[in-house]
Amino acid sequence: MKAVRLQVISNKQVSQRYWHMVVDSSLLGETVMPGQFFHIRCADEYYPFLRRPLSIYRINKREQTLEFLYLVKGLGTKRMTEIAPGAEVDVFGPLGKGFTLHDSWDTILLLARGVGIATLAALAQEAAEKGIRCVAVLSARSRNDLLATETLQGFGAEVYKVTEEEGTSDVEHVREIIHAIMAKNDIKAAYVCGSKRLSLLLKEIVREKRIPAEIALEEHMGCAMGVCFACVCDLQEEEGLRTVRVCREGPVFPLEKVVIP
Amino acid sequence: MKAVRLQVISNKQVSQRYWHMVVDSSLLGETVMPGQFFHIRCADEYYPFLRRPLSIYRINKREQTLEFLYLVKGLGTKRMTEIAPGAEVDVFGPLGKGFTLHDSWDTILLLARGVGIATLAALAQEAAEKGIRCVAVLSARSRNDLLATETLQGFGAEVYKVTEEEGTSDVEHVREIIHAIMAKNDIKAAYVCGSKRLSLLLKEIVREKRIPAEIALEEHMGCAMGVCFACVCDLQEEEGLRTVRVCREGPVFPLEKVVIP
Amino acid sequence: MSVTFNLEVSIGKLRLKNPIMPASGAFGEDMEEVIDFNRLGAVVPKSITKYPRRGNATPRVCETPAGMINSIGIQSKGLEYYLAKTLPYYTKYETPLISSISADSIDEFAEMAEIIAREEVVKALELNISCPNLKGNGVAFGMDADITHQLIRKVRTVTDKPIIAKLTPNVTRIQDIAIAAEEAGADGLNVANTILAMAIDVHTRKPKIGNVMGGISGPAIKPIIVRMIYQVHQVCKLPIIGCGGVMTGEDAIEMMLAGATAVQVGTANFINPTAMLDILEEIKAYMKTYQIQNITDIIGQVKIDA
Amino acid sequence: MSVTFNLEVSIGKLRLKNPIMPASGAFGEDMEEVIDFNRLGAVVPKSITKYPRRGNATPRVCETPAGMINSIGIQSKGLEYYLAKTLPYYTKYETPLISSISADSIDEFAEMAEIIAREEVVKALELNISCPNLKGNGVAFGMDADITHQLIRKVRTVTDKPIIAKLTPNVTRIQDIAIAAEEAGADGLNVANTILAMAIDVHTRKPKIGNVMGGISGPAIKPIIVRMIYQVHQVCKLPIIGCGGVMTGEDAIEMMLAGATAVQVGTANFINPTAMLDILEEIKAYMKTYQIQNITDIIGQVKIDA
Ligand SMILES: Cc1cc2nc3c(=O)[nH]c(=O)nc-3n(C[C@H](O)[C@H](O)[C@H](O)COP(=O)(O)OP(=O)(O)OC[C@H]3O[C@@H](n4cnc5c(N)ncnc54)[C@H](O)[C@@H]3O)c2cc1C
Ligand SMILES: Cc1cc2nc3c(=O)[nH]c(=O)nc-3n(C[C@H](O)[C@H](O)[C@H](O)COP(=O)(O)OP(=O)(O)OC[C@H]3O[C@@H](n4cnc5c(N)ncnc54)[C@H](O)[C@@H]3O)c2cc1C
Ligand SMILES: Cc1cc2nc3c(=O)[nH]c(=O)nc-3n(C[C@H](O)[C@H](O)[C@H](O)COP(=O)(O)O)c2cc1C
Ligand SMILES: Cc1cc2nc3c(=O)[nH]c(=O)nc-3n(C[C@H](O)[C@H](O)[C@H](O)COP(=O)(O)O)c2cc1C
Ligand code: FES
Ligand code: FES
Repeated sequence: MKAVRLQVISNKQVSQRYWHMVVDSSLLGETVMPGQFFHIRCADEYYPFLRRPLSIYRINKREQTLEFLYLVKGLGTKRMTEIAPGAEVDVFGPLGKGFTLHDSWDTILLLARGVGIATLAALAQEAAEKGIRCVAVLSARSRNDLLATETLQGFGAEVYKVTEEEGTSDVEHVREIIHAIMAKNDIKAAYVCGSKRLSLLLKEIVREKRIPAEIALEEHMGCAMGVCFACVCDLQEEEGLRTVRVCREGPVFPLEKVVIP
Repeated sequence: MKAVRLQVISNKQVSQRYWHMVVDSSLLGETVMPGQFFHIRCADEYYPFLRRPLSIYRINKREQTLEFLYLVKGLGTKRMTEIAPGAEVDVFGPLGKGFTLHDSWDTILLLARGVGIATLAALAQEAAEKGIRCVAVLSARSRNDLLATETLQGFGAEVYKVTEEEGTSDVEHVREIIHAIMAKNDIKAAYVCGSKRLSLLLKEIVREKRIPAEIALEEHMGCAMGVCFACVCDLQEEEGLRTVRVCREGPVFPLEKVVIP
Repeated sequence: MSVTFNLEVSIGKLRLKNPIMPASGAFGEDMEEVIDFNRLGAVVPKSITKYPRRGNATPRVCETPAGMINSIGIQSKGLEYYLAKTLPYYTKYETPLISSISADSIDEFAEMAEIIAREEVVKALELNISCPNLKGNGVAFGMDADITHQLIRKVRTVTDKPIIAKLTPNVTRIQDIAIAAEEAGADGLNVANTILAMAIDVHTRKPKIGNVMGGISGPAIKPIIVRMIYQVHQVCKLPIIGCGGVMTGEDAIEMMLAGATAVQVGTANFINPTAMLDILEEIKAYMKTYQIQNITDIIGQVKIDA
Repeated sequence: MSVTFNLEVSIGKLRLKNPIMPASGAFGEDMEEVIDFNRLGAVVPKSITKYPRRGNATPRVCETPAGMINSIGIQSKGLEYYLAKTLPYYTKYETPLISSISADSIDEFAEMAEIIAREEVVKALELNISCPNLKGNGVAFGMDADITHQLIRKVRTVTDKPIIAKLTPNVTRIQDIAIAAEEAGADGLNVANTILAMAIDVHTRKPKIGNVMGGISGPAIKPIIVRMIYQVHQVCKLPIIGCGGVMTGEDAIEMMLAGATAVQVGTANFINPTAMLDILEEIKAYMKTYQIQNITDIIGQVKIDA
């Protein structure tokens, strides 16, 4: 975890609302794990003032590059689109704890909504490297928002897509898809990111199926290094509720413990 | 007077501390006079927050361009250097009242210090167009800062240069130069910009010589359109002191009236 | 299906065709070249003092992160000039004029208010009670609830035209001052004037403002002002004019959600001379997006979880 | 010709090797990975409460122009944990530790101060009197000069270690509170905590902070804090720790010129994790440029024209 200025190799719009940035990470000198994130200074200004947390989307160890996939939402991400290739971007990280993935697992389920895909893509990549199969259910507003699926398919993942646009993204339909997937595959673990409704759904399903599951949470952050207590969430532990920091103890948590508000 | 976004044709460093910007003024649709200025938004941010006043340096009616010569001083002008050709710059103007120049005058004296040269250059240009000769005394910290003199020489002005670097810029030496100039030329009017000391000197000289003189003032500005009363200075009128707005009644004033603080 | 969007709001018996108006001191006749005053909800000229004043030493403004400090010192040509020149100038516009008054004592406020309110063109008075009370150790009138009450009460006796008290944010509990003004008979509250501030040039070691301290305005202070609007709206029924840091239509909407009935725009005019008209367009676009027919429907409508 | 630059400053009997320290709540053990705590003038952990507290609803922070609002709500593990874990952790550093204390009543302040001050590692106490007084309608202790006086006086009786009163800027006259703290026996003043603020999302119409209101920090408020430092320095002899919006060495110098003896850095750490060390280097560069041998020579040295 450190703040470094990395050179931007490319920064392109990949769909109507999403952009994709590749940075040269050769100066970073730290190992980055799927599920971890960077706290990014989107512009060298006082407004946007705070850094923005973005998950690592792809880790290319050989080429020494890192990739981010981001939704252009407000001021910060808008300014991020203005960073030209060749310029530097100030990133602070890698931060937080990544996903748990056991070499012995043969198939895992990824359930992502919207830009949650970015977070799970890095996991799909690692799974592919470890020879673990991925089945992914991706949910978004529109087909256009699902462009990232190609990356996942590139990693050999079997992908199911649901969208509002097509009227296929309601929870009951997703439940059916997951049940169908589980009937066909021996899913050893499941991961979710980007939707409260889908997280609750998955929580229910994995409780029944008795398989481990993890969730990558998002919370508004100040410091992203564990000192300000801005980014808390509650875990249901045996001794009762425990408040943890998403930036430090997370952003990945055991799904069954997270109190989804 | 209006705020418009004009396209930047070029924006280059011309000496160690000075930059030069050329903008396409075809969309401005207003006549610009030497001595007038524009209030420029140096960046589309909240910090730098205020616009910055910059005199018009050259007016090219045929090519429909305007030029600014600016000293990189603080945050605003620093950000201005970052505006790339092709981008737009938000300028508000033209503002204020320009210099008085009578067609019948055959020779005028310009006395400028530092970036005051930018303000008087436009006047030299107009004088050249009207067939009026200019003799200019330019003072600066260093030879490097005097690069703009070439423009003035381009307008046929006879230029005397003094600098701190060479130890030639003290008031007494400038006084000698001006006396020598006046001995050789029939100076009909004089103009000063950029230095309190030199303004006081010129005030003294023109009082003796009984020739008209004008001064272009600088004052910190808020609105630059006459409503906030940030930019005031005092004029000594027959009825007593009168407070005027540099942005509205000025920035050019009769030298003999201005109370130089 | 065409819907009309109604931007009308009222401050006491003063009806405004829309909630956007300039903040005193950041507006003047010279702006007629850049915007059409008839499109504004109201016009508010610079605060006027009884006698001419020269104002403070320069520099009178300086920039701060997302804001500026000013210390103009109510440079003014005095009441006589105001009656003879300033007010007549505005008769050519149909937009209601709100006269901002600054005075050195309660009696002077009342005296000026009486004279100014008599003018046909003046539709309401805004009392700049943030200025220092010369009879009270220079502390601003608006820093003290009792004095605020006395001042408004006195002015109330001399005119029936709507009285707006322009509060100072430099207080521990602005609610107390608001309640005092309400009880004394004000028709509206302006929340608020600038916050006292200072900046020092580390190279020259001099204050960046000739007068040492000044008032900070602009987006930097908007969150503080929004909080005050909300606090005042919770305890007081008077219509509030929000003022401080509004740059965009969303900023104006934010203040209205917090409880403002109308919004003044000051510093934004310096950055964008057509800011007030742009803000109006942005408010209309917002109303369209959210199908809000009457702008009054959003006043105080911030959603607080129980 | 080599000159040494002396950055030492004192707050009462507490000597600091340099004037830069973190602001409570924006610093913690986890920062050891990014900066060397031994290079700081002091360390100041998050304010501690007597009992564990869960803190406020999320979102707990939101961005504003050149600033941020936070409402963490003093999430705390309680005094027991603090004594058992937090304080011992810092014994490995030679940098003096200032304990920030938050409490619900004067008695609780005194009780906690007595216990904490006994710890060897604790070199001074910072009393966060900006938190609401549960026995006084939730108004902050530091909003009332009398209560401030009582509070400091009471704590003074339980410890000889330096007491720093962290003032709230949400007051009409901060000078009055400063004087009250001085008279009651404080050794230093922190000027100041955050300013109460609010922001509303115009699309959801909800406050951007779960707890509705929060405190604004960052460069946006620096001019207000600099003014308060100056005002307090004019009326009171106690050393002042300036706090609010410091991002750069120049900001720190500006506060010292206004009258601060030391400077705390909060929000800047979130933007630039090595901000405190960068600020120290910038201060050294400034001292070199202006040939200032002792940093104490610039305290209060703003030049005011007569
Ligand atoms: C651990 C983590 C990983 C993330 N990974 C990704 C990713 O890979 N791709 C991606 O597009 N988005 C990701 N997000 C969400 C991303 O941080 C927000 O979309 C982004 O901060 C919005 O900034 P903005 O300026 O565009 O929006 P604005 O709404 O203008 O932001 C205003 C403020 O709110 C905060 N904010 C708004 N939405 C969120 C959010 N969902 N989570 C946290 N803070 C928020 C911003 O950081 C900023 O402080 C992640 C969030 C977290 C916490
Ligand atoms: C009518 C007029 C014409 C000018 N013409 C030119 C020109 O042609 N070329 C040129 O280089 N400079 C000119 N100046 C000066 C120029 O405006 C300042 O150098 C510039 O504003 C500095 O901005 P900054 O952000 O770089 O400096 P900073 O010092 O960071 O500025 C901080 C604040 O102080 C104000 N300020 C600082 N110096 C001055 C100054 N001398 N006059 C007015 N405001 C100031 C800035 O506008 C800003 O608000 C002119 C000034 C005026 C009033
Ligand atoms: C240059 C300037 C002059 C001002 N003069 C006055 C004044 O004469 N009377 C007054 O009540 N407020 C005055 N104000 C305060 C504004 O009316 C307004 O309350 C403040 O600027 C906050 O709004 P803003 O952030 O939109 O500018 C002045 C503000 C500025 C910037
Ligand atoms: C996230 C956050 C948490 C804070 N928590 C505390 C606290 O527990 N106790 C305290 O006295 N001040 C607290 N503060 C206030 C800071 O110590 C400091 O006074 C304020 O942030 C202004 O300084 P800055 O602008 O440098 O951040 C907190 C500030 C922030 C941003
Ligand atoms: S963002 Fe500061 S603790 Fe997580
Ligand atoms: S800058 Fe506002 S009156 Fe001149």
